[in-house]
Amino acid sequence: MNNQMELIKDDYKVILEVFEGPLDLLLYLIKKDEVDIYDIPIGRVTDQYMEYLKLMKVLDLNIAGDFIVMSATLMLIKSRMLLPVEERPDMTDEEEEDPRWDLVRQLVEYKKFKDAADHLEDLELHMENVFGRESEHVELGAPPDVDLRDASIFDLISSLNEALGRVQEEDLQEIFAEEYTVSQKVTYIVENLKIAKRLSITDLFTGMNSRQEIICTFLAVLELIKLNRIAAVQDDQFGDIVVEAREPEKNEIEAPEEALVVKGELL
Amino acid sequence: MSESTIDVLPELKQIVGALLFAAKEPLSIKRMRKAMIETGNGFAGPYEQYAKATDQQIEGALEELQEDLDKAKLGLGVAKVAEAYRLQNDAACGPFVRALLEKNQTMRLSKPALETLAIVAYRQPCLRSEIEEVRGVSVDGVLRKLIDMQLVRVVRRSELPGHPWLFGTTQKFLEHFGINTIADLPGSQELRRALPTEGKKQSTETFPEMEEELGAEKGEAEATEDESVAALDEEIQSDSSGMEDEPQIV
Amino acid sequence: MSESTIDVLPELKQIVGALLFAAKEPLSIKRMRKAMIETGNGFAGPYEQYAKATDQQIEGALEELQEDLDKAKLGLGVAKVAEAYRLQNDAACGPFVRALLEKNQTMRLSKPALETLAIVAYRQPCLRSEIEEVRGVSVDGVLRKLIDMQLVRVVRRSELPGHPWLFGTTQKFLEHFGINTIADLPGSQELRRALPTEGKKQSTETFPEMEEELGAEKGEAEATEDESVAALDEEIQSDSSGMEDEPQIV
Repeated sequence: MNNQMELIKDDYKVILEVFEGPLDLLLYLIKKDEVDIYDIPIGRVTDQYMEYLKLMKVLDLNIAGDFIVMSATLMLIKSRMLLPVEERPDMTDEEEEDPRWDLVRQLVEYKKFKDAADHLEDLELHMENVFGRESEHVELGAPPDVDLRDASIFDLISSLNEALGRVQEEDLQEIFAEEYTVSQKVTYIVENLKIAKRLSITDLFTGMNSRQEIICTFLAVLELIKLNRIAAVQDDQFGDIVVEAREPEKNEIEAPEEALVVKGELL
Repeated sequence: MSESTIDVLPELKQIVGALLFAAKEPLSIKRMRKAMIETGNGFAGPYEQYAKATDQQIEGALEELQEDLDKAKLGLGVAKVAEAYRLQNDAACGPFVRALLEKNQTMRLSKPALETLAIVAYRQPCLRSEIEEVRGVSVDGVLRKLIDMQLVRVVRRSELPGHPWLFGTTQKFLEHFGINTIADLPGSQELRRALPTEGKKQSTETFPEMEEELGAEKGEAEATEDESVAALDEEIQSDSSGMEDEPQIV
Repeated sequence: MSESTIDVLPELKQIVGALLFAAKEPLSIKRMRKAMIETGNGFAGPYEQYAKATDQQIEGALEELQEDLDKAKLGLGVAKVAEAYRLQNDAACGPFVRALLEKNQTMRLSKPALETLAIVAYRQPCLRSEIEEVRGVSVDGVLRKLIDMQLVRVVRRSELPGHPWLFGTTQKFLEHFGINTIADLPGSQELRRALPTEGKKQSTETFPEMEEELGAEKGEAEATEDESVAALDEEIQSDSSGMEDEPQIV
């Protein structure tokens, strides 16, 4: 696995800023598994967290140190949970001293602000249609950066994780035998999007039996998102992610209605 | 300004409608009252009645205007944003206006930006470290961009070691989201929390309280009722400079 | 996002009202029809009906709007100017509008504020400590107010220990003092000191460049209009020259 990582790094480097933090990832995992936030199965969540973190490292995403700190916290909680109740340090009240409590509190608080942010988003959407006199409109300026409409980086990683899960662990010889590159896959995706317009990520991985090929394909998707050539869209929560070509192509002119509807995201 | 050529004197509602229409930014009731006082004094005669219009009467006229606009379905409405009033088009007509103005590509804030904003909005004035505590990730870049966009501003330095900056939201923030006051945001009681360190001080300086304070001050000023335009000016200035404690300009 | 967030479809009268309200200049019926065609085609579904609106229907909606406005006495009316329509305030309210607009909220800056501004202008991006070095006093309060007044902004953090903020002037600063660029300030060569590390970076982030970028985008958007609209455009011809909305970034 290590060799594989090196291979990819040398080949192509996608640095996508991850603004989402470890709390986002935890909430994502909790929501995905539909577990109770007040009774987190810490072992399972920790394993999943580590799995995502590993993938993010493989992908060379620009992840903050906070992710590492959180993994340590999770491990600590997990180990404390394994201790019999009477052996836990600083024990006074069973309810209060659940090792998970601080984390739960933090998550619940963060969730509240996420909801508040959703409310702001609704307001923003509404205000988009509201103009003052002489089109006085609050302008934020700056062109869109990266278009990750609806789909978060964790959704993307989740799809990669699934694809990798379907493939057998391969021995190293096989990895070196096959020569997949990210640039090759970039071309592959761009060509395919000319025909299909929309491609589901799952379909993109279909028929790929090599972990390296899957990872290269995934990195190509990230690269194209970063270059603003494609957008990742997710229609249902935790549904399949679809990539589609973004506007600027010259041959897209016949669809002005698209322009009305395509929105950029800031930051 | 001497005599007028106008035969029929307009109602307050009409004046308020015309003022909102002509203004380039949201108008406070005081700004409108000032225009009425100046006109009343300038034209004298029957116009003097306008100089005596009270804030309550103007507010009543605004309500009437709003009701009439809603009823008549003219595509317009009155909104209260950042404690001031403005005319705006009905959201339902927005797509057409956007087509006219060619504003199809609208910028939207990303989730991390919205979350950061939400924390600043509820917790202001707050430190960068407080935002990071809630979000669990560094917010340096996001915060800088929000400041560049003038959605967040530096309020002042805290008294903590190193005197880090305290951040708050701006007038533009309220305008961008069409919010009247921070207190109107849902769950603001719950999400706002006193800080242990700066707690005492902060609790007198969060927005709703400050507004109350300002309101109280204003109340006093009105009680003394110095109707001179200069006095109004001072009030308008202190209003428009935002949540400033000192009414003087720099 | 092809679905709209709007539940109730607006009447033609509302649309026409909203369009006149938001427009920067009088609108011809053709301009309004174009906006309806674009929106109708863009949103499709029930919106398609708007693409079929005729000149006669739009004219009818304008008449209705005018009648309703007259009846409701809202201080506004529709006027036909050179074959185009615009909203305007009732003449009877004119004196009040003039009183409102005549008073330009002038900013009077104090001497310390002007000095601080001058230092920021010449030395930007600069640290608070640099300003204090020149002025010999703490500038914390003054600086904060200048930021509130949007004459000074936080540019970014410096790379020095503690990462203190770097300050610079804003677009509004240029507008307020009627300056074209910072380089136009007298003696700027002499007073500005070369910033070897920081200077380079900043020059790629100046606003004119961003505006150019935005301008380029708009050009593309215009090119994507479909035939029928293009035909309408030709008819509208001279109008569209004044249509550009300057991106207002500060």
